[in-house]
Amino acid sequence: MLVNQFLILAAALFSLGVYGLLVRRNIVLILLSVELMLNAVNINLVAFESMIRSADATGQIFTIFIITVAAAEVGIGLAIVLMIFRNRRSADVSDLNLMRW
Amino acid sequence: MEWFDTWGLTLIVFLPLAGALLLGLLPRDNEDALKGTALVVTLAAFGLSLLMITQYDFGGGSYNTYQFEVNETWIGAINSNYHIGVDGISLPLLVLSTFVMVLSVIYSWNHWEEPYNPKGFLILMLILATGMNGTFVALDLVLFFIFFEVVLLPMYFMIGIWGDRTPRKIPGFSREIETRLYASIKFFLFTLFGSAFMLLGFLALYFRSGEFGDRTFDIIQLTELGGMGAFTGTFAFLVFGAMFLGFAVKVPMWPLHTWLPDAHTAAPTVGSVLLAAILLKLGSYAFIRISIPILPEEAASWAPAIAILAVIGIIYGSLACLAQTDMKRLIAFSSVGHMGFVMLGIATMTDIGINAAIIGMVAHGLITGLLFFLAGSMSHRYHTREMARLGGNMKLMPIMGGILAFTAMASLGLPGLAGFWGEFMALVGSYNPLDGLPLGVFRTSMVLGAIGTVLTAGYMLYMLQKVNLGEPKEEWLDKEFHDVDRFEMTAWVPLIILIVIIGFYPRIVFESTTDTVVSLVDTVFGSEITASLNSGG
Amino acid sequence: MTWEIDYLALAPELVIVVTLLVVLALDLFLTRPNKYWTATAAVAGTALAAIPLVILAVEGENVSMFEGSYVVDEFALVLKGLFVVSAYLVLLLSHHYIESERFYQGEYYFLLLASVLGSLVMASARDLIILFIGLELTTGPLFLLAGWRKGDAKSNEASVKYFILGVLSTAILLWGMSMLYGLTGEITFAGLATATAGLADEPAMIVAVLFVIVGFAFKISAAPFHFWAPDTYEGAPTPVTAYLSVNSKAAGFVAFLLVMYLALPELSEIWAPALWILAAASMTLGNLSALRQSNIVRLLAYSSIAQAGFMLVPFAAAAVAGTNIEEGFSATVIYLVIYALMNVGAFATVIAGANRTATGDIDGWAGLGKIDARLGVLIGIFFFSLAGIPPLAGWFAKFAMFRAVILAGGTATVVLAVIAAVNAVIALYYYARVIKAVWLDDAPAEVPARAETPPSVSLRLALLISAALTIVIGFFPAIATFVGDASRIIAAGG
Amino acid sequence: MGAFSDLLLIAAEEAEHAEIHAGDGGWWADTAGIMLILPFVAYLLIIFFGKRLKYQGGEFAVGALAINLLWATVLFVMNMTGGVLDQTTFEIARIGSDLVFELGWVVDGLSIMMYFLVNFVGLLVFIYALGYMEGDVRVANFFASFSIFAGAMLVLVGAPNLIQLIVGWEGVGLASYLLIGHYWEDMDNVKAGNKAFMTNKVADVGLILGAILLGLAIGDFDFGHLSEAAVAGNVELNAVALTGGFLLFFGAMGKSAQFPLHIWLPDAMAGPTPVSALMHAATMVTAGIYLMARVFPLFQNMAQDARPWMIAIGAITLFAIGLLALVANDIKKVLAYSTVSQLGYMMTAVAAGGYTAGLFHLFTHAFFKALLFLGAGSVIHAVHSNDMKDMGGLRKYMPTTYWTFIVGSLALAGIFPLAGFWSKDEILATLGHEGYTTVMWIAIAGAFVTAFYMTRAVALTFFGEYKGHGKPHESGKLMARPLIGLAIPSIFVGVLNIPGVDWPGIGNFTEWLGVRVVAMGDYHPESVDFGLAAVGLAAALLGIVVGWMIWGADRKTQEERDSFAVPVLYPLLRQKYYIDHAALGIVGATTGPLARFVDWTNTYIIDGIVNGVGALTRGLGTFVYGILDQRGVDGIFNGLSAVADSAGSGLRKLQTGRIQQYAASFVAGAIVLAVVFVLVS
Repeated sequence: MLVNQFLILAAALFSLGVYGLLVRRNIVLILLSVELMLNAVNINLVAFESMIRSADATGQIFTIFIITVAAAEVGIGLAIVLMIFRNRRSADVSDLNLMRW
Repeated sequence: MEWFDTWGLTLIVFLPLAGALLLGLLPRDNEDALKGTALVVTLAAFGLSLLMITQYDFGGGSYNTYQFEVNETWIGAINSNYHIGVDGISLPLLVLSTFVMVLSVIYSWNHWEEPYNPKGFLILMLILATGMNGTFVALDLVLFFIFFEVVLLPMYFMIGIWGDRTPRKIPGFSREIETRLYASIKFFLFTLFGSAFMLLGFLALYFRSGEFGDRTFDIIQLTELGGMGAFTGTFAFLVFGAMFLGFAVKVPMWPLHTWLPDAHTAAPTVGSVLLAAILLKLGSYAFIRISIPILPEEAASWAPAIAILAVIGIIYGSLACLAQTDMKRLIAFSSVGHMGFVMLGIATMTDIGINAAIIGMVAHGLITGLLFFLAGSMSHRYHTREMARLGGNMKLMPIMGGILAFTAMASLGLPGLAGFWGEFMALVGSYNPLDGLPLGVFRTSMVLGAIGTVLTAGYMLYMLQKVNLGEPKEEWLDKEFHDVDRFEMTAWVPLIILIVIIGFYPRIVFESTTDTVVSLVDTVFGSEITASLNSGG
Repeated sequence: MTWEIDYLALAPELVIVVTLLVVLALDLFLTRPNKYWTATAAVAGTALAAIPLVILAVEGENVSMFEGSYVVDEFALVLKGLFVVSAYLVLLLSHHYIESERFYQGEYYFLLLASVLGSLVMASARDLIILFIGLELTTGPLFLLAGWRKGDAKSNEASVKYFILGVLSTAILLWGMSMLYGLTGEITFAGLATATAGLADEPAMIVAVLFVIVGFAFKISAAPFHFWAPDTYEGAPTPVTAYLSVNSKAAGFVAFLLVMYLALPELSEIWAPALWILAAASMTLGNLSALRQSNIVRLLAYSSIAQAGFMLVPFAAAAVAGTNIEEGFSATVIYLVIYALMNVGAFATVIAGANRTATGDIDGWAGLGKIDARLGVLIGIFFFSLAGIPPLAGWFAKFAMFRAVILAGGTATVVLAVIAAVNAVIALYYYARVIKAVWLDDAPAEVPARAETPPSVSLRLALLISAALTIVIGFFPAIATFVGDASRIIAAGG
Repeated sequence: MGAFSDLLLIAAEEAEHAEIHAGDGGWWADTAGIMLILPFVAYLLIIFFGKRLKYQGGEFAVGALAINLLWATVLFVMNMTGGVLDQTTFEIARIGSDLVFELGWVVDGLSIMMYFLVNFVGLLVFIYALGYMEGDVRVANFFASFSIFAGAMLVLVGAPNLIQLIVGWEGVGLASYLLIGHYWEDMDNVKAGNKAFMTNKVADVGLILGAILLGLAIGDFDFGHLSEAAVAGNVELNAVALTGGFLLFFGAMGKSAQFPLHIWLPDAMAGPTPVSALMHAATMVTAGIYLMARVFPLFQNMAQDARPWMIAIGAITLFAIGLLALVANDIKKVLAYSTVSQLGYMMTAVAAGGYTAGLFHLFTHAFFKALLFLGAGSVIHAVHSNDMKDMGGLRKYMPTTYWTFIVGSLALAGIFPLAGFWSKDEILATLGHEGYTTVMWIAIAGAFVTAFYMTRAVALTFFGEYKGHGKPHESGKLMARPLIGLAIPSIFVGVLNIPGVDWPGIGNFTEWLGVRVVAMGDYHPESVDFGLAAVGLAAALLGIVVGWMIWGADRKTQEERDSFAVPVLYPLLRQKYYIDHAALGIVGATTGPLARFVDWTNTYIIDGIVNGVGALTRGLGTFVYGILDQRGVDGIFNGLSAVADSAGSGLRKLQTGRIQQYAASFVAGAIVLAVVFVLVS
């Protein structure tokens, strides 16, 4: 069973997500990066599960929960995006820096 | 008097606090009610403490036995109890505290500093009273710590709100800041710094006591353990050092004294009176009540250092006085010197020295308290404390001047007045310190201390000359000065009388302290300690 | 297998669920002027939730459900009690604030209650999934609430920052959890506790644990993962800030401690030093930064970072020393409880003060004590309590902390104790700055605006309750210690 | 009753071999303490009711001393006839078992003599003062302070132990301070008062330390026990006797104005003349001598080695300071220097073992020196000036003053058969017998000087023609009567102690003074040494003759006055040997700068550190918040992007909003932690 490849994939995805989160200016894209990271985690879990084969498929269960929550997160995120867009007609995070000391 | 044995002490401690709450409910503008309540409450506490004297069994008994003891569980989880009681050492100080509090209330009857707010001021005074009384009777380290700290807040606000508003250039600060602001936070931070370490020391004791049974904060039990030599070595050294920081700041001992002149100078009259009369005693009292009995060996080995610091304090304080131009600041520095004598007495670790310390505390409380009353009333009338501008006070206000002269004489330790005994007996004690302590150090301290008395006389006469004597300056000639008013009289005369009585009949203090102190010294400095000292050198 | 569910044990959560449904429903039917009923419902519901808690506490038997993944024991009850009480207080604050600011009320209370529900779940969670759910349930709604002042750019920014960093931390946390699962095949704490034995040197395990820690460090805003806190606190509506700094922080702490203490005791050599670092860094950074704040909310933000550090100290110290760990645990919990109470109070005074002076600037509060003595006294109580000055509750928190540290012993802990002591003194300085402004400084010549609108009943009530608790606990710390006992019990049991 | 019983015991057994015949004085002795209290009662009465009365409360003062004098006289007579030895004490403090403080009064030959002296001279001076101070400022305060003095002085001489002695000692010091500064509007007077107080305070260090040493050695501070221990050769006492003796002597030097601590006394003349008469001539300044006599057994049996030094000091004082009187123009200063010089005689005598001789001179001196001062006072009262330049020819205007002044001067000069002659002669005899021949000759020379400057004073004051303003007139009865009252004893008291003469029934002064708990074992001549007496008398007469030759001619101008001056000596004398300058110079040069330095350290060093720490913390705050917490994140990324730009890589995109910087630091933190931990483990 080749778990490691999956893990590497997941790690790669995760890093990509991080990178995107760090360099993207558009909030929507940032949200997507987050999705990437969460899904990387999912891959992790599934891969492990396939290795461990626990009695009640804990890994999958966990994954399902994460997917659900992720959806919710994105929902929230989009709501925020809308709010911001309403206020300033842009979804660019780089000009969100009023509160610097 | 069944009820009194159980409730008396608690009442003395918490009546003022109750009074404070009551005042909180009273309307702000109904002044007479406010003052009246405050007076009644403080009088009640004082009366109870007098009653306590009558009920107290001066038969003494051995050290570490207390009367009017109350011992109830307080914080079960850490085995800390509401444990209070008095013995010969704390009784005089407790009475002093309640007594001065009454006088302060009387005095403040018609002396309110700006901003005008009797309600707030009285409430703070009463809280302060609870803190001070409590500290003198607490027999549980945590309880002691609480009371010890409770005095912080009221004093901070007294200084900060009603304090001296003249801006001062303080080295280290870019712009000038008002004395009160600087002084109040300085006072606060200094004390907190000290008590943080003090608390660490207490906790260390607490855990170490666990090795001999239940962990305890109980001073009585810890004293017994200390007597058995439970706390020794590096541990004891560190613990003593930690507590030393806490207490020495309060005393204050050189070089931790610098908060004192500022706080005193800035504080409103009653504030500095209470500060001088009682707050300073908390530290030295703690040395006698906690440091020495619980860590006798350590105390003995620290003694020379304490003596040296004390003497430096005496000389240093007196010299600093000579350089002052501000009357109140001069008096403040004089406290450094006088408390130096107290600490010198304690450092000798002998019954004579410790008795000297106690009567020194009482005397200093009465005398310096009175001095600050006077300083306050005078700056109330002159609107300045600059001695260069004063002068000829005897002509403008003969009675005030007379009382000032009297108090100055008392303060410079004139025999026949209260101040003498503390200084003299401290010197007596330091001629023959505890067996095994380095004679050289202590006898040198004795000589230097004696020289210190000369300096004391020097600055007191200097003050009288500047303030009381000579022709009044032109700026005052056309002004109307009303001499001592009746509230001031009522507040001061008892002090004067007491100063004279103690001066000629110190027994009224010693009657209470002697036996306790003697047995304290006998019990904690048993032969083995002196032996170890002698061997260890 | 059979799932027997003890509904009484779940009653608090259920009550909250019902309440938030009710709120939602009411919000649909009520017309704008009557929206305040939603608030009333929310407050009442939260109060109701306390009843089953009391009953359970009196019964005092531990209920364990779902194969021990969901436990209702004394410890859980104590914390749930804390969450409910503080939530109750925050709701009282909100009532006034939200109404005066003309916000959507129904949704507000709905989301807040959801978050409360999440924190309740966390207190009982004994496996990673439930913990994760609880965590998300707690924080998710707050992302929105932080931006509740929609029109205000600052508020928007607050919510964005909180959101992005929040999800980031969640992701990291999850990554760590997934690794844990992968390496052990367990998700229940009990299971992990046994399965992780001897894995301390596994690099992957180290990374996993650290990622988990980082995830939690965000929730409790411990340095260096605190950057979001000041901005979010400043931008968010003050009641929400209060909730952030009390409930969500407390919830995060609980989860954090539970995971470390129940799930990964075997790996303490990994996380203990990390906690040590977090504690030291948070105290120092938080305090020193707080010295420089001119905005009172921002000051409280940094103060809460520093306080988080203080809270970590006993647990970290004990863990590093490896002795008396349950003492450290209980001390931390005691600190947590006391901190929650006084901090809510502090924020209540902030709301009242801002309401009085129409500004959040410390200098703007000059002379407030002379304009409104009562408020001034309250400010004094809460801020000095935060500074740990006897006889206010704060002293006992600090006391318990030092006690635990000294008990732990050892060099590393002594160093930590000294750092803590120094920080305690520094902290006094900036807390005193607020008091100084309020009491010592003179009021500006012109009377501040809105000085005439008196604080609403609910706000008064909140102030009264928290002040009373702060003082009473200060005089009778025994009240707080039973919390410690409770946590000691779980420590023993776990 | 304290240590009374065992004291009597000692007295009894001493009586065996030292012929001390003593009764216990009965009721009078037991109630003698009233003398110590009445003046203080008077004080209170004066400050509360004084202002209402004619003499501003002087009545109370006089009344108190009058009653006192009754006791004093009765006891004096009893002591003459039978000897009185009694001590009454009560405990005021007890520290454990090892330290007891007592107050009370001792009644023995020495103290009775002092009681009598203080009350008798005191009463006369008080009466005089009633007249002298009439219409002056703050008369009530004056009499109040004066009463304090009387009380404190009696406390001092009645002291059964060192503690009470110290109490009285400082008490009289206080009174002296108050009275010297009576006219405190003038800063000079205030400074004079301070000078007196401070000089004495310095000396008191010796007294206090000495008291501690000796007291702790014998276990209490009781004089009786001290003498007893000294006689019995107590070992512990012996160990500290010399040091203790020196310390006590140092204390005595201050009060009794011994060189070089005499500087305060001349300035003390700033006080009203009655004060100078009673305190700074007759009684207070003799306290030092009294102390030396009190502890005489210590020096007699143990601390003999201290004696040469004491004698040396005394000799210098009696001669060198006497010379200063030659050049003073202020009549009171003349008398002041004379007093110092006479105190030198007493000290020398006591130090040389002449217990009786010294005290007898103290006794006689009190009368005639008080007389002289009062005379001077009456003159000053008449001419409104202290300066003899403004006087002259007064014998015509004020005969009583003149004659009494003459009597006083002759007595002081030691002319047969006046009081001074006998006492001075006995001192010379003692010095001779004890083998201090040089000192004896110095003393004789001193007698010459004494006669010389008194002649000068008399000449300048009463002879020649009046140079002052207005028309001087004799003082009123209140002032004149006391002069006579003092003149009579000045003439006759000398005969009380003619060596070898025992007056029927009362014996002589020596015996009276011998009534102590232990025998003094001092030397007192058994018969008159006519040769020595002749020499002393000759010296005095010579002094008068020379003085008259120089001053008999009425010199009006300063030049004339100075014309006789010895070139070197004269300026030296005018500058009082520069001692005052030196003393003030030293004090000024040390204390002031030291004080300022200490204050400076307080503000800039100690507080500097405190504030420094504060400033440092605040600075740290600024740094941590401003740089690390807020800008740091930027900084890192700006740096990174700079790198990135140069590298032209995609990292340029990192230059983004704040949120992502937070996030980045977040991730960075996590990664760093992870790496570190993995590496560490």
